[in-house]
Amino acid sequence: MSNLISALDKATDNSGIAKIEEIGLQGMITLRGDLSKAAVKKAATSVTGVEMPTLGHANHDGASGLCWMSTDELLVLCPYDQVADTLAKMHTALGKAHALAVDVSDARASLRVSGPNAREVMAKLAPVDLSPEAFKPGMFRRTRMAQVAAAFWMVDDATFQIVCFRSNAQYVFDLLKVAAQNGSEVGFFK
Amino acid sequence: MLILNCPCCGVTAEETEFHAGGEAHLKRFGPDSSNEDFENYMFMRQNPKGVHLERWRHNNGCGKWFHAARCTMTLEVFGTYSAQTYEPPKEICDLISAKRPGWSWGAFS
Amino acid sequence: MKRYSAFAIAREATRYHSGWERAWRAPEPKTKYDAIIIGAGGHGLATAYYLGKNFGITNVAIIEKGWLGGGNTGRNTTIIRSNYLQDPSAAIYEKSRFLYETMSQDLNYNVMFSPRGVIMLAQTHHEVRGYQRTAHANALQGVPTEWINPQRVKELCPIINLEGPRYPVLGGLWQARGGTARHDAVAWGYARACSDMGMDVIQQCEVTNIRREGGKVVGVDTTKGAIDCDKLGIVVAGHSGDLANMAGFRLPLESVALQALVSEPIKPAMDVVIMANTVHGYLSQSDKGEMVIGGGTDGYNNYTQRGSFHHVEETVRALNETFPMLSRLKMLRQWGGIVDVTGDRSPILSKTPVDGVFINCGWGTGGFKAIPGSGWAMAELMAKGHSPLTDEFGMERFIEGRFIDESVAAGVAH
Amino acid sequence: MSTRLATGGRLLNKSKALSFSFNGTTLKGFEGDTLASALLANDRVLMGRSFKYHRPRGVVASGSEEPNGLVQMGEGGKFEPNQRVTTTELFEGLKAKSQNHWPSLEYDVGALNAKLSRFMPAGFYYKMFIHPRSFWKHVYEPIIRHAAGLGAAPKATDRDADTYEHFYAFCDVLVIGGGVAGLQAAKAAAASGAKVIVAEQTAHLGGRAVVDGGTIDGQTAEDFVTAITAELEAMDNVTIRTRMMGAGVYDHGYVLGYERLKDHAPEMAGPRHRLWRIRAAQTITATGAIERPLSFAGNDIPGVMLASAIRDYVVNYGVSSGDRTVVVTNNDDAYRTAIALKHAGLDVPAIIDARPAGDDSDLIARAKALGIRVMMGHGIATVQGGKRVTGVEICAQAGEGAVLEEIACDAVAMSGGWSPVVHLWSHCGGKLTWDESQASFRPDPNRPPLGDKGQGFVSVAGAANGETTLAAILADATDCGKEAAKAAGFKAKATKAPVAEDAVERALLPVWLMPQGAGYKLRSKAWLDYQNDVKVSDVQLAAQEGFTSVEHAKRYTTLGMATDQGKLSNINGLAILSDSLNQPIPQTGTTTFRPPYTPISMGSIGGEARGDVFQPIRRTPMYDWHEANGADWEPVGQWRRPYAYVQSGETVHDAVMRETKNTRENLGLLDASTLGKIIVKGPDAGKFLDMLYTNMMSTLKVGKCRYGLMCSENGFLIDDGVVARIDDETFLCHTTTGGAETIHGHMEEWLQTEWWDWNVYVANVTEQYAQVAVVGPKARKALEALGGMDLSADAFGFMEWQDGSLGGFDVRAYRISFSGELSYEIAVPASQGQAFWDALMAVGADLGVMPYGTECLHILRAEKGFIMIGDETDGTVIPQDLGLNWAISKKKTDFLGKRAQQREHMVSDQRWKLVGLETIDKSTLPDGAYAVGEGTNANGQRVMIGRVTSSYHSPNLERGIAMGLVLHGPDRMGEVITFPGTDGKDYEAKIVSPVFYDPEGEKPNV
Repeated sequence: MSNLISALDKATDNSGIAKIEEIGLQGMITLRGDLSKAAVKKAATSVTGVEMPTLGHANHDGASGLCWMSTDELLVLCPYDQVADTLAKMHTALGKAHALAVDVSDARASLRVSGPNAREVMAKLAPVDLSPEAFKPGMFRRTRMAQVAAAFWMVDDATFQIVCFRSNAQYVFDLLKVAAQNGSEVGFFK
Repeated sequence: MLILNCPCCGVTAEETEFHAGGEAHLKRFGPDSSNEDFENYMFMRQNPKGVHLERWRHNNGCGKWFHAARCTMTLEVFGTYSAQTYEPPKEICDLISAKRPGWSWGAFS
Repeated sequence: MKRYSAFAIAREATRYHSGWERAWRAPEPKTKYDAIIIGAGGHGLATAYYLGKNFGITNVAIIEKGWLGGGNTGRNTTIIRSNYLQDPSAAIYEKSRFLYETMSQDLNYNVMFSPRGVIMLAQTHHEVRGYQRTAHANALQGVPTEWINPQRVKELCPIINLEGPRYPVLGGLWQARGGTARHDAVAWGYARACSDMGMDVIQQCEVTNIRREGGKVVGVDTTKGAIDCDKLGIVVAGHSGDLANMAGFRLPLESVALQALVSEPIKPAMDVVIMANTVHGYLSQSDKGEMVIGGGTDGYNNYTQRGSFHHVEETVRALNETFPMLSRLKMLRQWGGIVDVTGDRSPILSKTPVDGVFINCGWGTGGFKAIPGSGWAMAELMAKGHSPLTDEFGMERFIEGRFIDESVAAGVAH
Repeated sequence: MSTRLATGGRLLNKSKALSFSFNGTTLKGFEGDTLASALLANDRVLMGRSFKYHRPRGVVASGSEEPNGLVQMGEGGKFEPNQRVTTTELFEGLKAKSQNHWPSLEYDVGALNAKLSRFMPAGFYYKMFIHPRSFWKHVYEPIIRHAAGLGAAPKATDRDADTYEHFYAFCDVLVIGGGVAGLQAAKAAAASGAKVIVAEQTAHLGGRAVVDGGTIDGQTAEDFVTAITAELEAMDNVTIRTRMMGAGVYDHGYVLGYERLKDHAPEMAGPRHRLWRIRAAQTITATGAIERPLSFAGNDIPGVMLASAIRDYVVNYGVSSGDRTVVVTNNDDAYRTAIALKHAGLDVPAIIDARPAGDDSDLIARAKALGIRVMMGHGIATVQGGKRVTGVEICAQAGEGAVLEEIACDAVAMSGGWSPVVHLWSHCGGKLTWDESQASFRPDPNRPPLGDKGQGFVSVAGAANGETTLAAILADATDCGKEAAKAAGFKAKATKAPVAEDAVERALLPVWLMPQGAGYKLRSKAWLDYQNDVKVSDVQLAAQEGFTSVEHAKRYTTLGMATDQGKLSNINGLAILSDSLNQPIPQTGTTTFRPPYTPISMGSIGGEARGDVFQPIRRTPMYDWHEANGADWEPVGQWRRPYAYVQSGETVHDAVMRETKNTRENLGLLDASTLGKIIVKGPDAGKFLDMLYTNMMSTLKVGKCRYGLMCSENGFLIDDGVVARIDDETFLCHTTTGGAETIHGHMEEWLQTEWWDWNVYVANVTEQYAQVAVVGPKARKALEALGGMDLSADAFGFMEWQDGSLGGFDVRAYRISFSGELSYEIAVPASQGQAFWDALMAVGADLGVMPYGTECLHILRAEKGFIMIGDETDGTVIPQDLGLNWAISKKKTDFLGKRAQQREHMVSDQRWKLVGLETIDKSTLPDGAYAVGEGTNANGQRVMIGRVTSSYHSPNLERGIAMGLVLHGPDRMGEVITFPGTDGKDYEAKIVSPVFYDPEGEKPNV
């Protein structure tokens, strides 16, 4: 549909020490269930083509992926226009297993922070050790950014992808802009 | 500013990721209970100077509730454990006994 | 007791101040008192004072584990107001505020009660409605308060930013006769007056046991020996659970840390007290010039008198936004106290399951303003067995489901 | 006079002169100066006035312990009072003004107080200003307030022009202090591979050693510092930050680092301060020691300074504090100052040493060799001078102060020994022990602050640990660094302590009063706390009056409560108090050390949270449209919802009235996206909801909706909303706007902590949908115009929901009504929300469509007698109070709140119950008004029998309507009761049914 608008309509800001973008609509499905059950695993892996993530990690392949959210919850990533199909396939795979799979693509916003200072910009807002030795691509962290809940992972060593509630997208974007203001390099991560 | 280890997702994080939920191991009393039992369940709290078994939720994280054994005088955390239990695990009780001999909490010690 | 006055100071100045007596005696405990008050904070000392003044009971000891006034009496943000919503609260806080008016004269000790006025700021429609409700209730309770518009708020407090980007100021509940007092002086003034009535203020004396016979209190054991008594008042904010345990009953409360901070002193910038509950910050300026700031409590049980720093951050950022000039000041000192919070966040002034034992606790974050009223009411309760000011604050209310909930108006903190 | 010397000044860049101003006079300094050194270089010794007596004050120290040299700087949004001159780095164009005087620094009317100081001893204000009562507020207090305070208040109209930020950093070992001890400890810790951060509050590393001399591994201290700094900087696991102060140590290894990024260069881009929130496994405080003043009469006169400060100004800044400096001491260290002054070509007429004559130590011998007169066993009886020192009167230390000799001088260098900086060790509970030999408190290593595992997490290195010689300091630091690394879980590498040589010193003699037998006149001129004007006699008076606890004495005299928090005065005051009480100092104890170490900006504490990002503003997908179409915003939790859409020429009230009429007559649209939507799924979902709601939800048919109530376990109504059954195992629960997160959390809490064996999953999908309430008699027409679903009453009944398509949008439609009109709530994916809204506005154009806001919503529901959570409820109301017994299942044995509602007070017939209220004259009742009964209660308060919970003017009924809770209300229909207003008027209202509009409920059912 042409009238789809992501939270910030792909706003970007490149005026500071890191690039900040809202990256548009990303398919997201919350899957809750017993992650050790074969049907749940299959529902998750068969639609994404990636392996089950271990605790605190995320596995990705382009727009598809699996993020470990909690002991009984995964965030299933897929292209936005394939959410309905993916959900249907998941429901088939789940069969009668007790589980909940629900589309949350529109409930969230996706942002990226990139550039050599990306870690520092994030470390101003999230109470997480973001040094290169502590936080690496492949890891997935649910935490808070300033005053709102958020989750993020690293697409590569200089790029964070952030998921937050759609209603908070503008706040998170503005926060990142403040954190990336010119002259605010910290020089802590070597 | 405490740090706690969430036993559900394994993350050790500062207090701002968590929400404190008061005394743990309260037994719920429903419609058939006595006034005293219900009052005890709703309001009476151990509030000790010392070992406190308490509930926390990792609300800015994995969203799970868990229990912590913590000293209210030093803020030492003896351990965190599952919320889906009626009593603290033995290893945590043993550790507390080693550090706070003679401690007790309701029926536990 | 030698009376304090400017004349007395002039007289002493001529002899190098060598003639000043101790403000209170430092006696050893007697073997028996008619009444013992555990806790020489403001509430405990006021209780003893009114036992003597109103009921002639002066064979009284006030026993203090540390130094008098060393608990929450000396750690709060000194706000005095009585614009509470519920009848029982309005009654006791207004009694208290009224007694503060003449406290300096009553005690012959300048407690610097400053009726500079208190504004409870309304920053949401919900708060507007809550405070208008309170204003209506206050009018019937004999508590003069007034709903004021934003322009009046600005007149009273020129440093406020009415147009916050997040929460514009929509008005406020104004109590012109609310204010502040010098917290230490309240404890010292009462201690001096109690001592002068012949009561014993016994510091550095910890109660280790409460002795009972046949369900009735007979005395206490302390680090300075056993002391007998007919009546016992437990008035120990932050330690109430411990003492209740000694007396063999439980309390519906938990102890948490409450933090406060002050800025460096500046010249007078603010003449009123402002409480901004939407953003959880309270602000006034002390006579010394410090901006005195209070915020919210920690969520977890804690006896350390230290809180978590993020609460300070939350309070300060809110006040920076509401009073932009604060941003250019510096925090001089932060500290914490331990407050007892009950199941309905209102205090307990009550008889207990032990005959002769009375308890006064659970003032949460609102204890300082209540000191004289609480002492007055507690003394009446101890002397006569009941007081109209304490009747609604009994412990039995939790079993009956009869709560005194002040948070209903607008999430009002104390 | 104080002046700039031709030589010296290791920190100066003399090739870069800077221009600055003090009280309007333009002066010159150099890059590398502090404001203090630059002022002294210009002979500006008088810098301020004291707090109480307005005594002349000059700088006494050279670092962050300075109590006197406070100025205000900057203008407009960069104005700041109370800036310490000793920690202010000079920059081009700096403008400073002195404080706390009128009309000028030199001639201050307030100095009259000093003349009256006899009448203003400690605590005088507790003893006077008592009568007449009204005078305190109107006369005394205003005068006192005006005289008190230090710097001016920033203007209310100037917003802070700077920005601030926070930064989270994690490390294994944090070293606070970049002197030789800190650097050496960092090196020893870093050798293990541990990640180390070093924080130094000044712009320079090296601390005191580079000024005091001595050799380390055969090099000068300066060369050692250069070498070890280079070594540390080359290590990947070490970060050194200068201009960053360890401000506070908090529980579980949390440390605040206060980094001043551009106080020294205000024109730079970027934030002014950065508050680091460091979580360190181990923290080493290598914070050095602070020199103590000596207590003698006139020790507050400008020109009397710490010996170490005078030395600092000479060595670091090439500034002499005076031409002739008398040194007075009880220890050897001050001799270094005398020697440094001599080397700089300045005159030192005498060293007054309170210690009895004895063997000459290295330093004493060197001083004598330079020709300096050393007077052992002597003290200063009094300092002469007013706004600066003109001379000293010498006496025997052992006596009562008989003057033996006068010595002319223009500066006095005093040293009472050194106190370790134990603040950071103590912030979080580290305990102290009394060190007899140094007459100071130092950390007790056996009682450290305890961390999350009960482990000690702070250790102390060097002078802060009570070590006094270079060799011992470096050895201690090496051990401390290794031990900290080990405690942080690393294997310490063998690191040799550097070999240091410095002078062998003679023991210090504790001297708390000079001379020891000083009489009252001298004691009342011997300052302890310079800023707050607390003298020896004041502390003695406190003790005499029974303020014997150290906290009492502090609070009674204000000792140590000034902006320096007693860094110079605490130990001296303690000693005087102990002496007055005839008890040893450790028995007196110390006051509590509280953060921050020195004051930190409120701006830095707030960090980024200001302006637009002060707090999150949650926006619905149609936020921008609302904003562009006149929304008057109402904050609802973190959301903003339109209160009304104000058109040009309208007041907000006009808009509300228009919207309310239009929705009843035509068509209204409400952005209902903020209402909570929670999916509850599983074989036990019905059972679970039966426990959560007072109603029976398990019997709800698929395709149907039911209004439900939720109570807390304590019985009170907490939320309400419509539950839709999606399929056999799935329900969608609507909550209030504020309830989305809390009710979701409430569900998770019960599922995780009580009924964890029940098979239920929940998910909060609130934001997945943009939800629009399409309301009014023309609602069906509008949706039919979009097309795609059969919306006829037969195909789509009241309290049903359907998935379908409208105007090409995939929708979930609920036929529910909170307005009493024909109404559909349509949910579309949030990303299509704006497009769907646009489509509705387009098809509604011919039907009289208007958006409406929350106030219209309130009026519509009130006209129907529907309760609103937060209006009719306030946390003390149970469903039974609201006549909602029909929604409380009688069949269920249990639900949350059921037991609580059985309690005595909950079943009492004295509870106020919901009714409608109508004024006789159709006016609107004041919101929140109380109804009065007969007489007063035991406390003299008017008896109340009810209150207004909601009150509006209804444009549809053309009258005021209200709901309220009234004692025996439902039994008193038709009775008139009185509500006194705060405006002095009594409002009469008749008790009626709360359903004012369409009592038969026909409208939504068409």
